[in-house]
Amino acid sequence: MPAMTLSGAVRSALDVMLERDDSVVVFGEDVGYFGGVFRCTDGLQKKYGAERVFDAPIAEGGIIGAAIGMAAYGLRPVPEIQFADYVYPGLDQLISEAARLRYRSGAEFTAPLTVRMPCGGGIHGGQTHSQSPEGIFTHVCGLKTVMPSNPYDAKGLLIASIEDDDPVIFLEPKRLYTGPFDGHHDRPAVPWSNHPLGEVPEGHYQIPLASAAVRRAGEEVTVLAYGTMVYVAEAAANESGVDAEIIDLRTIWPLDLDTIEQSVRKTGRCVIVHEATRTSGFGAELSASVQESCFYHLEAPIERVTGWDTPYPHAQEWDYFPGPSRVAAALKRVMAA
Amino acid sequence: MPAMTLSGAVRSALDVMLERDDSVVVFGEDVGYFGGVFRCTDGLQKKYGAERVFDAPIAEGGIIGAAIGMAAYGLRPVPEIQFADYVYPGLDQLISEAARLRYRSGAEFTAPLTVRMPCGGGIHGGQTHSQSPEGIFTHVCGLKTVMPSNPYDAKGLLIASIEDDDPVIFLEPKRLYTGPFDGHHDRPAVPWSNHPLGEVPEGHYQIPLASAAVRRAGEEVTVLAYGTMVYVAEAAANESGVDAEIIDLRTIWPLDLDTIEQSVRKTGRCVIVHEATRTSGFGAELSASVQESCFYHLEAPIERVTGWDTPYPHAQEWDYFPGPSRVAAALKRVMAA
Amino acid sequence: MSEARPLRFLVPEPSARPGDKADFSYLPVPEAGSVRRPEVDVEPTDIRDLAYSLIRVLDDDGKAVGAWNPDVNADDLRRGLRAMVKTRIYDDRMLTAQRQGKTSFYMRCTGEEAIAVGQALELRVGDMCFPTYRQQGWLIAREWSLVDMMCQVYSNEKDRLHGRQMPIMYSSKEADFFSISGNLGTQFIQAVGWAMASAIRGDTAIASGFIGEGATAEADFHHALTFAHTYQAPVILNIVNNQWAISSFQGIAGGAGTTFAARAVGYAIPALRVDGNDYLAVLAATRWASERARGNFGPTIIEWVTYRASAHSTSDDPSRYRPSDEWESWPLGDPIERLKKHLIAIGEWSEEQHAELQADLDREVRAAAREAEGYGTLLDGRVADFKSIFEDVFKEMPQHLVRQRAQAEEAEEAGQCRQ
Amino acid sequence: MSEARPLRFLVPEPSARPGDKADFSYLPVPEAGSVRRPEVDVEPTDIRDLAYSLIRVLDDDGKAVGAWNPDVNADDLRRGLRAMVKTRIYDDRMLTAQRQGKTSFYMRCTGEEAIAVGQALELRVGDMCFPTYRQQGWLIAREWSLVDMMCQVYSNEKDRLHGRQMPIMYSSKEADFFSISGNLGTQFIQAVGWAMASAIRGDTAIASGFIGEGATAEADFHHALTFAHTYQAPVILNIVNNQWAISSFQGIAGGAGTTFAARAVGYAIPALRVDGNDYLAVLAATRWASERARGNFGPTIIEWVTYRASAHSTSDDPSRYRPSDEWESWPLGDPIERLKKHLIAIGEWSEEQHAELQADLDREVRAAAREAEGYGTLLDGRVADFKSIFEDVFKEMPQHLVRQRAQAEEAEEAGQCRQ
Ligand SMILES: Cc1ncc(C[n+]2csc(CCOP(=O)(O)OP(=O)(O)O)c2C)c(N)n1
Ligand SMILES: Cc1ncc(C[n+]2csc(CCOP(=O)(O)OP(=O)(O)O)c2C)c(N)n1
Ligand SMILES: [Mg+2]
Ligand SMILES: [Mg+2]
Repeated sequence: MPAMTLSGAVRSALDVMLERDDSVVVFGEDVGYFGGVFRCTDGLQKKYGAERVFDAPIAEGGIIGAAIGMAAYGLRPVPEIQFADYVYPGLDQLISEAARLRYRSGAEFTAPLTVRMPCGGGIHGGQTHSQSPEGIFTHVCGLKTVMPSNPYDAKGLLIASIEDDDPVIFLEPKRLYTGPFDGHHDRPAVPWSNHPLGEVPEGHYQIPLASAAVRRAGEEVTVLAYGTMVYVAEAAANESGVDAEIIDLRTIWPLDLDTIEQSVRKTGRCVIVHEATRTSGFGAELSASVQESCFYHLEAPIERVTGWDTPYPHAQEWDYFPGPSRVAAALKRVMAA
Repeated sequence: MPAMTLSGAVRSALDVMLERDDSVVVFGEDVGYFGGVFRCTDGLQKKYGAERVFDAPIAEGGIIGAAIGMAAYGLRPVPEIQFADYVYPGLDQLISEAARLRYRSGAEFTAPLTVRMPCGGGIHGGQTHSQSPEGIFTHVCGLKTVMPSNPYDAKGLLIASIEDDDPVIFLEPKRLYTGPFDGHHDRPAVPWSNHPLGEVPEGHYQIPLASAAVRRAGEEVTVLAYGTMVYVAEAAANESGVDAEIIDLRTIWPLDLDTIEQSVRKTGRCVIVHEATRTSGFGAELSASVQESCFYHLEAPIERVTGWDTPYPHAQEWDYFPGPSRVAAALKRVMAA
Repeated sequence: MSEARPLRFLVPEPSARPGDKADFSYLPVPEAGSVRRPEVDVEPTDIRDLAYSLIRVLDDDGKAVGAWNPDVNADDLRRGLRAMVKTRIYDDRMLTAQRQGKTSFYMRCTGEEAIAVGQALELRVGDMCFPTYRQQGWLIAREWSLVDMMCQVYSNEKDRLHGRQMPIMYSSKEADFFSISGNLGTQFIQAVGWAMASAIRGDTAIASGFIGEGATAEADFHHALTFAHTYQAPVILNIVNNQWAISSFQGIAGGAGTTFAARAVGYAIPALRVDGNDYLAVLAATRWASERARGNFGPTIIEWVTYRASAHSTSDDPSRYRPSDEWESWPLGDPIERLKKHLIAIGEWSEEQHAELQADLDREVRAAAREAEGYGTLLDGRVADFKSIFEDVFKEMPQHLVRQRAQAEEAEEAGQCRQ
Repeated sequence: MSEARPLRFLVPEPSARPGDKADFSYLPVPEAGSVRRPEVDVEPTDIRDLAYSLIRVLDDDGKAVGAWNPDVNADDLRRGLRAMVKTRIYDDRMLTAQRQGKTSFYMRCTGEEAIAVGQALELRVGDMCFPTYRQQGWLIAREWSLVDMMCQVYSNEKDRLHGRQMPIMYSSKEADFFSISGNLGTQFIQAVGWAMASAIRGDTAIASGFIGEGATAEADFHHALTFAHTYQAPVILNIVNNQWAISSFQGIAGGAGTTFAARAVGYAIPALRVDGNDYLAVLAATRWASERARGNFGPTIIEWVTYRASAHSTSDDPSRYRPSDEWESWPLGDPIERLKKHLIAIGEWSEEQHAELQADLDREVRAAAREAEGYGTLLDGRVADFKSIFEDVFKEMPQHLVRQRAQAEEAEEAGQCRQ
């Protein structure tokens, strides 16, 4: 199987879907001739024509609103929001329209769109190129929210999202586009070609939504993570010597609660890691859900290791980023508890 | 002291602040000559002139964006969003601008605006006149979020919010505008004039932000609620016979965690009630925070009683609304646990 | 440079308030037939003046005059008249039902019937309407079942939307009528996206989006115009300027010293400004715009000048903010009266026939209401089963909703619901 | 009615792509001095044509001609020239610094210097600029400290923004320069709100908002025009049309067959379309718009026609999407060269003086850079203390942030930060 980067895997998924389904269209700011600021649509306009892959005006609300109209017509639009930090002008169309259309029309009209957007920090993007807004989407009934952590999942999950008949928010951790990243920014970057999950089939395949993956089996603590934090958690486990079981959610909502419950019932401990700000982030829902379903198995408080409740700073990026040593410390704390 | 409705108390707070501070301006859709669809600005344009109290175009993004510019100039704008369900077009200006301005400018520019909006159901408003989006605001660092449950608090909290130097989201439970409501929609409505907290001073006073109030002292369970749910919780406690301590958060964020901790350490049990959809609602943060700080005092799982994860239905409003019997059942469950 | 003078803040005020006499002097009304009719392939830049004129076909004597006079046979005109009258009777009946507590809310389109009715009859089956809550005339003109509409208003057991939506938030794919949103403006850019999709597929259907003059201030309006122009989408963008947005007059939406049609000029989208109470003008302007769209000449904006004769909704009381005599002083008259007068003038209609038509339709509407009420109303509580509120959030119900529905059922059995 | 033909979907393409020769035939350039100059109290409706013309003062021989020729003395012109040259040298220096890894990111305004510089010098102290990231010329024209700007770019210990913001996101209340946002468009409606506030208070300061032609598609643009018109706000709304928005040309933003100035027409806001590379035209148009605002005649829109000579940012590679010879074939030339030529033509400047000026400024900029680097760069990691990231989220730090800062300090002491 060929080695692909995560951006390459995204591109491959779009390529496969544009090829097999006429109703798939890809558009957004700079995605057409140029191929996207992260190259995720590179060459697709040339291959499928400007009717299928095209540039959009700089109006996230317009992009999503137009995509909803296209979806209502019967297409499967895959709009790109250039950075997740810029999705807010499109939130009204996502919350009030895409997420509600099936419900309010008694399923007469639906909005099968997949909104792609890079998220997360680690590239010195400052507060407007580093955000992780997944928590907001999970509060909106009618939306599904997905965040892959590797090229293999990225392709399979993106294909599953595009083929899903409901609106899906597809978040791509931009720091992972070119290689896995465990938070050790001072060490040389590793490419995907050295990573087993960097091997990606050329053709069509799905990773089903709402199914998590156990990345590392362990007995002592369950770590819930997604995106970049999966690698941070792995590094933390290795460096702390704590025998952690690391679950990569892959689909953030709907949640694969069964996999989580099984693990926490076994370990009796749970640490939740995300890059987004702490308060009312998705970690809060995870903590509440685990507490509700595993209360009598818990031997220590559930901990959250997250970004601080501040904007994502530019120069102090690595003070903000929840790195392996902060996660390792949490692992040791829950073991000591 | 005169009896006031909650809408009257809001109006009185605006009146007091327009009177004592030239920099206060009030505007929004239908708030000027007409006095607001819920009458909260009735007569204020006549009293203070159209320069201070005026109608705005139907553009929530424009209303909040303009308010930020006014605030940066040195005014204290108090824009109204006609229904909280319509705040989404303004979220980009709230999240990316109002909440970030002080931080990103090193405190050179600030945005002391107070955005008022009616929230919650109970008036057959269906999915676009019933929402409670407070959870989203609490995930945005830089915003404060307030929701009063009675006329006395409404006036004191609104004055405190307007005088606060940071942006405040001020949510008004529309079902409480005319009287307290405990969810027994089939019983005759009670007016505020019969309620002690319907007595409101004419003049200026503050209820400090970030301070909760214990509405009902109790020993067995701590109930965390705000807005309409405070009365639902009271009814549930009385009807279930469970000796619940009911805490009215008043300010949702920043949170008065001390008051909550004290109570939960005492009762060892906690039920959280809100009207918003469950997943990633503010109840998730409350559950996570209480679990983190009171883990060793908890004798039963923390429960959340909330709106279902569906849009707010029109005809089945009372199936959706978390009423006293659903809350009472939860109280009994945690006591039985 | 001039010395610094203090700045002034201006808030526009309507020409009249309660107590004043109605004053429409701000609205010049040109002669019927006085506006030229360009070819449909005209360059937008050559017809900027049409954004400031007012296309009218019916003159004061009920004669159809000028280049915009569509040749429509009398049967089609009677069909339009019938739909308009039926719409008005339907509205009045539903208002009464709301007063009787049979539903929670209602909105009439009184005085604006010609616009939605004319467009529904002029456009083709398969073209999609993206309406606001004031285009019920489209459904009625398309002979959509009144009973079905009423069941939605009553949120009863036969409501296809299962009582989820507020009254009047209709949805009918079969009648080419997109699901109405409670959020203003959102449908406008969606209409453009739908039209883009039709063009992308090389199909033939076009879209027609509606928005009120007040809601043109929303972002979606700007997005619709930008996208429609950039991609030359086959869409008709209708602005219904009924002078009021709840309590705020069209000047608050930015109408002072300009027109809403003129918003299109800067985007190089051709704009027509049309007498919305002139049924023939509605047909003619719609035909011109639809031929442009079908001929790949791109989008058209139409501002329909009309007046909201009734209250904004059953929650509104216009006597608080506008003169009571505005409707009777409205210079463009009543669309039903004007079409009736025209048909009589050309010898195709009579007062007797009209009275008969009204009586027939009144019977039809009452019969429909009786049938619909037979399926329940909000008053008698015969609404969709509460478990249905968990359906259609997603296509397949995810685990968390299955769990929540089960909890709701338990609560139901334990008598913990609805109290 | 015409039979149903398949619809076509159109996506606009620029006149030239890499490999092609640059082609600006879409941009007609009228003679300098050919556009009339109306009185500042003119009715917007009487000058709609100005939205489609191009106001130019400097002709090809560097002579200042026509009604828009502002009488500016040579000292003021030299002041402008100096600021423009300084801006360009500053940009080049910072680009080099970024290449050297001393900062993470940089954006130049090469070719667009006249606009921000001219406006900064024409408007009054106390008027507020709501900039995009391409108005650094304003700060330099206002003699703001280069060292202070560089410290922001380097995110070093002296950065007044404490390293929180990406490079070039300046903020300087003292220089009447509003905090730059990373989110496009938001400042445009804020500028209107600020101007409304000044009018509400009866003060005298006006606002000047900037936006790129690409970002005019955002909602904030529509809101700005709607609110500015409705309340007649004393604001200048500047659209900098530099032909490109990263990789998308102005046609994607909806510029085909129209102008961005023309967007104002429908809102009854007077619009000027101006040669943005003509320093004298910048002064003249700004003066006209500011006199309107100060005289309570309301807002003005100005489209500045210019060209983005450099890459969008240090993250961009224009050779992927546009011809390499566009800048040299740009019909409106280089603003610095044109002002220099004019000053020489009127005998107020010489090649020698210019060379000297460049050398002086080069020394000044290098000296500033040395000083700024002395306070640290992103490379040597001498940035604001990490604890400062918890400040200014709110005026007073709430409990949860006090707790989080304490946790961060513990982590720091335990060596758990930055890894
Ligand atoms: C986004 C949003 N903001 C506000 C409202 C509340 N609202 C409902 S109708 C209305 C007035 C609309 O006026 P207009 O667009 O002129 O339409 P008309 O009612 O006159 O047909 C308002 C403000 C809403 N439904 N949605
Ligand atoms: C809301 C938002 N969407 C997208 C972006 C990403 N972005 C940054 S600059 C830019 C292009 C802007 O072009 P234009 O407005 O013409 O300004 P210019 O760069 O040409 O000066 C884009 C798309 C952003 N910063 N904010
Ligand atoms: Mg209206
Ligand atoms: Mg540009």
